[in-house]
Parts: sequence; structure tokens; C-alpha cells
Amino acid sequence: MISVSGLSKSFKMEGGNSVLALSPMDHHIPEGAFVSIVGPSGCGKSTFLRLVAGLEDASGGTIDLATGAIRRPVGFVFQDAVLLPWKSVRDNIRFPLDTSGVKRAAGNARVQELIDLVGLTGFEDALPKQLSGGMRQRAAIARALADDPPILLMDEPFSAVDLLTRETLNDELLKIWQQTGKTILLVTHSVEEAAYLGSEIMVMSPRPGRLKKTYSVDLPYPRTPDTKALPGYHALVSDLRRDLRDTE
Amino acid sequence: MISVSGLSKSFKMEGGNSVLALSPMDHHIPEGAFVSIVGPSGCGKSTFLRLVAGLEDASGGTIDLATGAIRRPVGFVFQDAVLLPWKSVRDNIRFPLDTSGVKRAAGNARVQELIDLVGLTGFEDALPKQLSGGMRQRAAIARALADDPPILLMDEPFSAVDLLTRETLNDELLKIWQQTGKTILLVTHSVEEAAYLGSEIMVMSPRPGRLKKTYSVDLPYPRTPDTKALPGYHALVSDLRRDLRDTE
Amino acid sequence: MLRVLRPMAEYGVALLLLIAAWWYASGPMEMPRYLLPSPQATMATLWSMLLSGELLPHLWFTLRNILLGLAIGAGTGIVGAYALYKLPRLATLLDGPLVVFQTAPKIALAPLFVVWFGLGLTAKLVLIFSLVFFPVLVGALAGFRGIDSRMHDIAKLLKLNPFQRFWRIDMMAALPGIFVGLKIGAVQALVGAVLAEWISGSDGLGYLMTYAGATYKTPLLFGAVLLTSTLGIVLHAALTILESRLLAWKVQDGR
Amino acid sequence: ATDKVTMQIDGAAVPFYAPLYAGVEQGFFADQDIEVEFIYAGASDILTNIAAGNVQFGFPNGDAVVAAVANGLPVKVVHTTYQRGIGALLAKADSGIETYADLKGKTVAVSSLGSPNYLQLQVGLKKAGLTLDDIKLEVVSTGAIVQALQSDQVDAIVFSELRKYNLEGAGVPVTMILSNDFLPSFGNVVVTSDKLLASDPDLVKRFTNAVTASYEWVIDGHVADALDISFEKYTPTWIDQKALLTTAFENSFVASVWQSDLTKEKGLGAADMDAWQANADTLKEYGVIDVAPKATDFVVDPSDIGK
Amino acid sequence: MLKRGLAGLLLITVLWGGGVLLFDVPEYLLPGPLTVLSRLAFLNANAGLMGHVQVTLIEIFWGFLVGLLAGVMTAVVFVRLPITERLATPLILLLQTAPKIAIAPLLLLWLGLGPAPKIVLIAIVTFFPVMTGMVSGLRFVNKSYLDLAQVLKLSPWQRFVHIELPAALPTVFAGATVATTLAMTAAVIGELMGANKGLGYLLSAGQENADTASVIGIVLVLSLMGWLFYEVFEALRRRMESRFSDV
Ligand SMILES: Nc1ncnc2c1ncn2[C@@H]1O[C@H](COP(=O)(O)OP(=O)(O)OP(=O)(O)O)[C@@H](O)[C@H]1O
Ligand SMILES: Nc1ncnc2c1ncn2[C@@H]1O[C@H](COP(=O)(O)OP(=O)(O)OP(=O)(O)O)[C@@H](O)[C@H]1O
Ligand SMILES: [Mg+2]
Ligand SMILES: [Mg+2]
Repeated sequence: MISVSGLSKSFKMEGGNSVLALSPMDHHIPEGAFVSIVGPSGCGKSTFLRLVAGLEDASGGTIDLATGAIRRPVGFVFQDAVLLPWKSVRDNIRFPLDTSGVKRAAGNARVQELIDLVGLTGFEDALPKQLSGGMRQRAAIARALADDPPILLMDEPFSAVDLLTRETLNDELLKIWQQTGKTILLVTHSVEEAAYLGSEIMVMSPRPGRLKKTYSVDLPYPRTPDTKALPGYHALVSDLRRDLRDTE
Repeated sequence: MISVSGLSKSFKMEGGNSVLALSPMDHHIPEGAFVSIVGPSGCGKSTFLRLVAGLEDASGGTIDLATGAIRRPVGFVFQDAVLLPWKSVRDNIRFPLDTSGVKRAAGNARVQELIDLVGLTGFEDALPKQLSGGMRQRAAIARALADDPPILLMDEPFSAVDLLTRETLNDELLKIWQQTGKTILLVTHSVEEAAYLGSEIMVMSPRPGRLKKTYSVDLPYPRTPDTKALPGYHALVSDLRRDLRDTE
Repeated sequence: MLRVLRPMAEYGVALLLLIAAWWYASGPMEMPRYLLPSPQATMATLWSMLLSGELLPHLWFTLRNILLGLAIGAGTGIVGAYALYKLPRLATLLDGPLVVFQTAPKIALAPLFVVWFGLGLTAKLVLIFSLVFFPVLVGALAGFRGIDSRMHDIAKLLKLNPFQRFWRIDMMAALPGIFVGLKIGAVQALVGAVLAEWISGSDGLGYLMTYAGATYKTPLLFGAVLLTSTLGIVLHAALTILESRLLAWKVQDGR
Repeated sequence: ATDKVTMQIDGAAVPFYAPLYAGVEQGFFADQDIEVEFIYAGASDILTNIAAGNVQFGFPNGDAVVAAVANGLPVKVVHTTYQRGIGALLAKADSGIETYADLKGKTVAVSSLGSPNYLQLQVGLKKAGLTLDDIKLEVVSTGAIVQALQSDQVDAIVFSELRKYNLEGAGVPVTMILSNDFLPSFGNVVVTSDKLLASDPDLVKRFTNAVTASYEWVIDGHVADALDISFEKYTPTWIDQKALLTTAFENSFVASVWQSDLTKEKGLGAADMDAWQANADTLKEYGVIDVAPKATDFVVDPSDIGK
Repeated sequence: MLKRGLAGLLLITVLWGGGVLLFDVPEYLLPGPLTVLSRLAFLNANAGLMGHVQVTLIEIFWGFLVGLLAGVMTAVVFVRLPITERLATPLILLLQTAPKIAIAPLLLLWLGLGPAPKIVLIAIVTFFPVMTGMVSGLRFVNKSYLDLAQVLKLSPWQRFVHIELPAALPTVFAGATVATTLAMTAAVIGELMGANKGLGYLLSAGQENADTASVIGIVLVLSLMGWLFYEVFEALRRRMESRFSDV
């Protein structure tokens, strides 16, 4: 459960005036929800995720994650990968495990599984600078999944990834979500992806960034490529498209 | 005109063995073409663009840009923005002008025009770190356009940008292209975008990266949202999709 | 303004604390005067020298040498680092001699510098230069070598000429490293200036120290040491302020 | 039991201290149940270290001691080893400088404006009817002052007369005017702290006995032996200058530095209180020190130790 | 590594020897390489050069180690608690700029006559460059990496080892490289202020004798020692950097 009340964030700019990146927002995300977040560039999506992860201090309001005493409540896929340049792909992915005391042997199996999942087999020992943009992003996704956090925050995880990989990863993510009951927040610019994945969709709008609308998606699970043939899916996609078109 | 013959590139990896990022490729891109490049992640798209721009040395083969004595034949939009972190948005966009001796006043007007075009009005004085991911990419697009190079190389320029902005920028790019007759090479993961924009489409495939197929697109210009209703467009999109699905 | 004033106030507080500890050691703790004069005596000595007009010429002499030496050393250090960075061949050849030249203890060579370069300003500047050059070189080299390769892509794409590339990209990107070198270099310049005056001449804070040391004028000795350190602190603070100005884009918000 | 003490010597290990080295090797210190270790530093550091209790004995020059005492350092001279000063004006023989009067218009170097040599220069000039304004004064540190004369950067230096032998060894004939001739002072003397003298006069006494015995042995025809001991263990780099050093020892040290009329009467290290007082008064007169200490307050004749 | 350095050194030596011959430089100003070498051989045979080298090396090793660790740790504290930096900086600069010879009697008073004051002196001078490099490295760590650290709720120690240290390595090594060279000077100063062993002691004996060949010879030995230290450090840096290089 993620409970957000009165949450706002403004950034100081040069010269003293400030930008309101997120105007006060109240929202409640039930445990186990899969929330897709869409909205135009600069509307505060990343800021919202970073606030939830505790990476920014809120200018106002509160967030309650209700994850109890878990050390790492959230996993985060950053918008720009953020791999440690001095570690190989394998070591980057294993990093969350290494730093929480998981045994090497146990970790290795898990890491190899993830590497295969994101299609980086053969690049285990490559350094981040030796990867393509999409490969870096996939490594970052694998890292976020490594230690199985109850909440997963993903900031445009698939934007640099090709169609096929994207679809595969979409389905994998759905499977993981259904198996584990994680709460997932995923930012995307693709309304199709938002509709296909989300149990709920947050539409945000800019200047100042705020929550414009939320959809509860009642497309059935498990979702499969067949879902995309459902009329409800198409209706939702065109609703979302319209929401994004009229920026007031 | 970009003439590529026998072009290949391999990267050395730790331990001495090397990755063939691009296996020998022959291709001829006529002057004034708009080439969309699609292909799975890691298939060598970025590498190809970087070779064309002269940012990497080829392992074999040659590239001939035939731009004569022009000092800066290519503009480049990098996959991950790459703004100078110490310069404001305005100064970043003006950088190509400043370094080619354009007068401040003349430059200013041009720069403001570009800032408006990419929708960064109001953020002229912000530093890169104060921008959202999409805003950074838009600033990078504006910079590449600033000094009006005859060849424009764009590596997933719109991947971090929302739907609406993306469509606007697509149309702007088409307009610029038609008005100036630039040669444009654009990498994208969206087959719709590839089909909508390109006069020609290169489909690449991985392991090792190579040119799998080229399409000559005969959809009429100027392209407008109506183009997306043409049967030819849909046929092309599904062809491309199929090409990308069967990795051999 | 406040951003500048606050650190200055804190530096001031630190100095006051230091002087308080000093006062305690020389007063209540009764450290003998020839080991540690009281701050009052030290200040009184400085004050009377200031009033008699003796102090400022010494202070200025040292300060001028420091600034001159620092400027020359830093300039050549940065340019040298850039040359080594751009010409790796040169770097491989010059690495050894440079380090050997640098590790040669200047205190041992200082008397020879006097013999080689005469009794005037040259020998002093050579000494300061020899101390400043290397830290700046090494710091700048680390800075240049650490430049994000994507910055080079931009330079290459825009076909920047070497001059533009140096000023507009490489210098900016290497600034953190350069400042590391400059801060160490500034301290070294100070040490060098004092050492030079120690070896020859009858001007400057270093000279005052030798004179005071030889004649057991410990208040003057400590006064001169204190002034030297104050110069060091001012120099360091100026560099820090400059650094935070020039590197504002790099310093993280909220840290 | 044997007392372990440290003696800090002015400058560096040089053969001029051969009698002390010989004293150790010949067992004169052991005879007194003393085991001594020598370390080196500048005169003012030595005196500070003695006052602070870092070392038990020091071997600085006499003027430094007077200045230290005048500035309140609790130290005492317990053995006036060098009966006279060894400061001297040195100039190249071909410079035409024969007397202080010849210095007019010349460049003269001293090692510090706080040094006794500077004072000697002033007094010498005054006696010749000149002032500091008539010459060009340079300050050059110990490590460079001889080379500065050698390379003609300066015309003359006021420094230790012992450098005459260095210069002549390097083939540079020099003229020399001894400062002691017009200004009484003292070269190296044994110094200890007030505290040690009060708390363990016996140790101090034994130490001075050992020093006296060492110097006596050298004076009694063992210059060459002492130098050999020094070369062997303490100052090997000087071995090629043995001839010069022997001359220096015989002509200066044995002849007139270590011995005087007074020592013939009272033994080596005897304190000429009047000379000490004259020295202190002159230092005061020329403003090197603010108050002239009383010689009897800080100089002790070895024969009076413990009395 | 060593080979190319030697090539450069050989070049300098030839220039030096040639210059001395060509301009007929008198020996008291600048003796030629051969004179210096034979003087060193003499020192080795008669003055136990190696023993002095060993004494100095050991002092440098310990002093450098202490200075390095202190510098790194202080930097961490400074960056975590910026106020400590501003409070301690004046004291640190005082220690750095106060002529070591002026504080020597105090050091002897507190630490005795043995190697301790020399080691402390070396530690003092090596401390500053290392600290400065580390502070800069830490301060300019890419913000994204710190975000990652926070998401992974790394302990301060984990954050230091896995993120801050690797990110700060280039500037720390720059500082440490400078520190190796400063350590040489400090060792000499330490031995000048009261010793009867070590290269500084030999050096002062040479100066006293106006023995330029000895002075230059000993300076050369010290430089070569410094160069060795430097090469060890460079090798380390290269190894670390190839693992930790940014982007
Ligand atoms: N560190 C910062 N300092 C100042 N302003 C900031 C900072 N980070 C974000 N902003 C501003 O906050 C607003 C929202 O940014 P945010 O990154 O949340 O957008 P976004 O919705 O993620 O956009 P995108 O889709 O382009 O990534 C933007 O106007 C941006 O300029
Ligand atoms: N600097 C490098 N060193 C080593 N290998 C590299 C380097 N740059 C790219 N590669 C390798 O070359 C191959 C092609 O990379 P490239 O960046 O061209 O892919 P891409 O088609 O742009 O992929 P994406 O869509 O993910 O950006 C990849 O396997 C990558 O690992
Ligand atoms: Mg974002
Ligand atoms: Mg790419």
C-alpha cells in the first residue's frame, strides 16, 4: 500500500524563483497494484517516483509505504540506467545481492537467470561502456529485480528497448507481478503499454505537474497478446490518447 | 550522398576476444534521403551512426559523405542527450553557433526559435541537471538543428519524449527536411515512426550486427496524420514488425 | 552573499578556537615562553610591527612571491598536463624525469638554487615554481584523463579547433582535478616562498622567521607563522569559493 | 649504572668535532659511566631542546647561548670549550680586501641578521669608520654562503674561520680577519639546562670531565688519531681533506681556540667571566638582545659544578 | 613502465653531463654525473649509504601510510559533515604552512628523538594532498550513483567502498602521487631537525662541507626512491583505474 497525501515538490532555480514539479497530490495505491503512469514530458512523473523512493524530500505532504521493517522496500529502474561504470554487467546486477549479504553461490544462479531473462547472455563480463543503450537499460531492469523488493518503481524502463524485447519484457513483468504480488509503478510514454500492463493508470499533466485523472483498468488477467484485441483495451488506449492530447 | 562500402566495426573486449558490432556493410544513401533505421537492441545501429559521424574509426571499409569542404557536415543527436553540464539550456543550444563564429544577436533569435520548437520555453536558463529526461533530449535535438548541418544523424531522439511531443516533433522534422533537403538518418524502436518518417528504411539484425533489408518507402509526401490511414502505411508497418520478430 | 559569509564566519570561529587553545596552553597550562609564547605577546609584537610600518613590506613581499610563483607554476602545470594528456608519447618519455625532478627534496636544493640563480627574485620564483608545478600538473592530468568521453564526441562532431576544445570543453570538464592541484599547489607556494626567504634575503615572512628563530624572539616567530598560515587560509578560502562558483553545475543539490 | 645522555651538536657531523668522537671511541665518556649519543641541529633549536628537556647537553656557539639566556631560556654553559669565537671575515685573496675598511662599496653576506656574525660585521665596520650603509648586505643561508663567495655573487662573507680551510682545499686562497680580535666571543660550548645542573650536578660534572679528557687527549699530540677516528666512523666524506684539517686543527684549534692562558691555569673549559660579560654587553649594545644577562648567572666554570 | 622512465632519465643525464662539459661548469656549482656517481660510490663504501637509505625508507613508509589513511578518513568526515571541514581547515592549513623547522622543537618535545617525529612530519605533509583529492572526489561523485546507494539502502560503509571510493579514485591517486613526492622532502626536513641517521643527516653533513657532489648525489638517491614510490603508485592506479574507469 502506498498512501500519498498532499504530496508536493518544488525545485529552486537559479535566480531564486522555483518550479513546481508536483502540485499537491492525494492518492492511494493498494498493495499489489500495477500502476502505469503516463503524462507529457516534464509533468513530474520521475519526480513522483523519486519522492516515493525517498530520493527527494517532499516540499509538502506525506508518503506512507507501509512496508514495515523491510530494509529495502523499493527497487528502482532509473530513467537513464545508472550502472556503476566500474562493475561488469554481472556485478552490477548482483550488486543488490552482494550488499545484502546473499551468498555468492545462491546469488550467481539468480543473477544468471536474470541475465537470460533480459537477453544479455554472453555479455556477463562486459562493462557498461561496452553496451548499447538498450542493453544498459536491460541490465538496470535486471538489477532492480535482483533482490525481489515488494515495491518496484520503473521510470521508462523499456524506452530504449526494441519492440520484440519490449513485448517479451512486458510479459515477463506481468508474470513476475502476478506470481509475487509486488506493487509496481511504471512510467511510460506508450499508452498501449500503459493499458496492457496496468491495473490502474495515472494520467498526469504539466505546468504545474499534477495528477489529472486515474483509470481503474478492468481488463482481465492474465493478459496476453490476445488482450490487445479486446474492445476495452482499444477504448482505454484511445481514452488515454485523448487525455494526453488535450493539455488543457 | 552517403556511400558506405565494406564498412565493419569490431570492439575489443576484456580478455582479448572481440565483438563484431557491425559486419561488413555496403550501402548507398542518396542525398536528401530520410532513412529510418530499425533493429533489435545491440544490433549496431548506434555504432553505424557513430561511424558515419566519424566518432568511431571503422575496423574495415570506407564511408564517403561527399559533403565537400563543409566544416561540420553532420549534426548528431546522441542516444543519451549529452549536454554540456556546465551550460544552461540556451548556451548548450547556442554552442554550435558560438563555436563557428555566429554573431550573438543572430544566434539568439535562432536559438529562441529552436527552444520554442522543442517546447523548452521558460527553461532557457536551467542547467541540464534541472531538466527531466525528455527535456534533456529535446534540448539535444535543438542543438543538433542549431547550425543547420546538411546531414542529421539522430539516435532514438524521441524515445524519452511523450506521445504528443513526439508527434509534433515528427511533423516538424518532416517539415525541416522537406524545406532544407537535408539527409537524415534516424534510429528508432517505433516501426510506426520509422514508416511515417522514412523515405527509406534500413532493417538491421544482430549477432553480428548487419544490414538485413532495406525498404524504399513510396508513401506520398507531405506526410500528415492522414498518411497513417493509408493501406500502404499499414502494410509497411506490419512488414517491419515481422522483420523484427523473426531474428533469423 | 550569505553563501560566502557563512564559511568565512566558520573559518573565523575555528581560528578563534585555535587561539583559545593556544592561550590556554601558554597561559593556564604554563608552556614555557620559549616553546610557546602567549597569543597576547604574539599579537602585541605583530601590532607594534604593523604600527612601525615594518610588517606590511614583509607581508607584501611574501604574498607577491606566492602569487607570482603560483600563477607561473599553475599556468605551466595546466599547459604541461594538457600536453602530456594530448601526447601520450611525450608522457611516457617525460614521466620519469618529471617525477625525479619533483621528488628531489627542494629543501636540499634550495641553497643550490641560490648559487645557480643568484640572490635575487629569480631563485625564489624558481623554488616556488618547482613546488607548485607538479601538484597542479598531476591534478590537472587526472582531471583531463577523467573527462567523459562523450564530451570528446561533441568536440569532434563540432570540429572544434584545438583552442576552442581546450577552453570550452577540456578545461571545464577537468576543473575538479585542476582545483585539487591548485589547492595543494597554493599550500606548496606558501611553503616555497617561506623556504626561499629562509635561505637568502632579508625580506618576507620567511626571513622574519629565521631572524626571530635565531634571536629567540618567539612571539615574532609565532606571529610570522600565524601570518603565513593566515595567508594560506585566505588563499585556500579564495580557491574554495572560486571552485564552488565554477563548479556549481557539478555540486549536487541538497548535499 | 651507566647514564645514557644525548648531546645535540651545532650543524652537522663534521671532523671539527673529532675530539668528541674520539672521546667516545677512546672510552673517556665510558670512564665517567656515560653513554652519549650525538645528534645535530641548528644552535637555536639546540638551546630550545635543552630548555624543554628534549636533550641533556648541547654544543652550540657561545653567542647563541647568550641570546637564549637573554630571552629567558633556562640554560647554562658548563664548559667553555672554545675559548674564543671562530667568526671571521673571509674574502677571496685576489679581491683586494685586506681590512674592514676595504669593504666600502662591496657586497657582504651573513647567514642571518640574527647571527653573531652580523654583529661582528657591524662592529668591524664601525671600528673601520664605516656603517652598514657603506656596503651592500646580503643574507644567504649556511648551505649556500660559501658557494656564494666562490661564485663571486658576494665579495666577502662573515662566517666561520673554519671555512677558510674548505675554500683553500677547493683551490680558492682567501684572506681572513678574525672577529675575536676586536670582539670577544666564544665558539662551541657545552650547555645544559638549569634543571639538570641542579638535580644531577654529578652527571654534569662527569660529562664535563669526559669532554675535558677528550680534548686533552687530542691536544696531547693525537690530532691525527682523532681525525682518523672521525673519518672512520663519523665523517667519512672528509677523508680526502685530512691534510687541510690537520693544519686547521694545529694552527687554529690546538693553538688558540681550545686553549688560552686561562685554561693553562684552570684547565680546559674554564670560564673567563669577564670575557663572557663583555660579549653579553656588546650583544646588548648592538641591539641583538634587550637586556644583557649577568655572566655569572649562566656560565659555570667546570671546576665549580656541584659546589 | 620502468624502462621508459629510464630512457627519459638517461636523456636527462646525458644532457646534464654534456652541459657540464660544454660550459665547463665548476664543480662547486654543478658537478657532472660521473663525479656525483663516484661520490655516491664513495659514500656507499665509507658512510654506509644503504643503512641511511633504509632508515629513511622506513620512516617514509610509515609516515606515508599514516598520512594516507588519515587523509582518506578525514575527507570522508569532511564531506559528510561539511561544518567539520570549515572548522578544521584553518588548523590543517596551519600545520601545512607552518615551516616544519619552526615546529620541530615542539614535535621533539612531544614525540622524543626517535623516528616518531619524522614519521609524524611525513604524515602531516602527505595527509593534505590525499585529503584534498579525496574531498574533491567525494564531493563530485555523480549524483545518480548516490541515488542508487540510497535506493539500495547501503550502509555508509558499503556506500563508501562500492561507490564513493571507486568514483573518487582518480583524484585520490592524483593527491597520493603528489604526496609521495612531498614525503621525500618531509623525510629530509625531519632528519635535518635532529638525527644521526638517514639521508637527511648525510645531506646536512654534505652541505656543511660545501660538498655539492654529495648533496646532489643524495638528492638523486632520494629522487630515485621517490620515483620508485611513484611507479608503485602509478601501477596501482592503472590497475584500479582500468577497473574503475568512468564511462
Ligand atoms: N533537480 C532539479 N532541479 C530543478 N528542477 C528540476 C529538477 N528535477 C526536475 N526538475 C523539474 O521538474 C519538472 C518535472 O520533472 P520530471 O523529471 O519529474 O519530469 P518527467 O515527468 O519525468 O518528464 P520526462 O518524461 O521528460 O522524464 C520539470 O519541469 C523539471 O525541469
Ligand atoms: N565501446 C564499446 N566497446 C565494446 N563493445 C561495444 C562498444 N560499443 C558498442 N559495443 C557493442 O556493439 C554492439 C552494438 O552496439 P550499438 O550501441 O551499436 O547497438 P544499438 O543497435 O545502438 O542498440 P540499442 O538499440 O540498444 O541502442 C553491442 O553488442 C555492444 O555491446
Ligand atoms: Mg522522467
Ligand atoms: Mg543505440
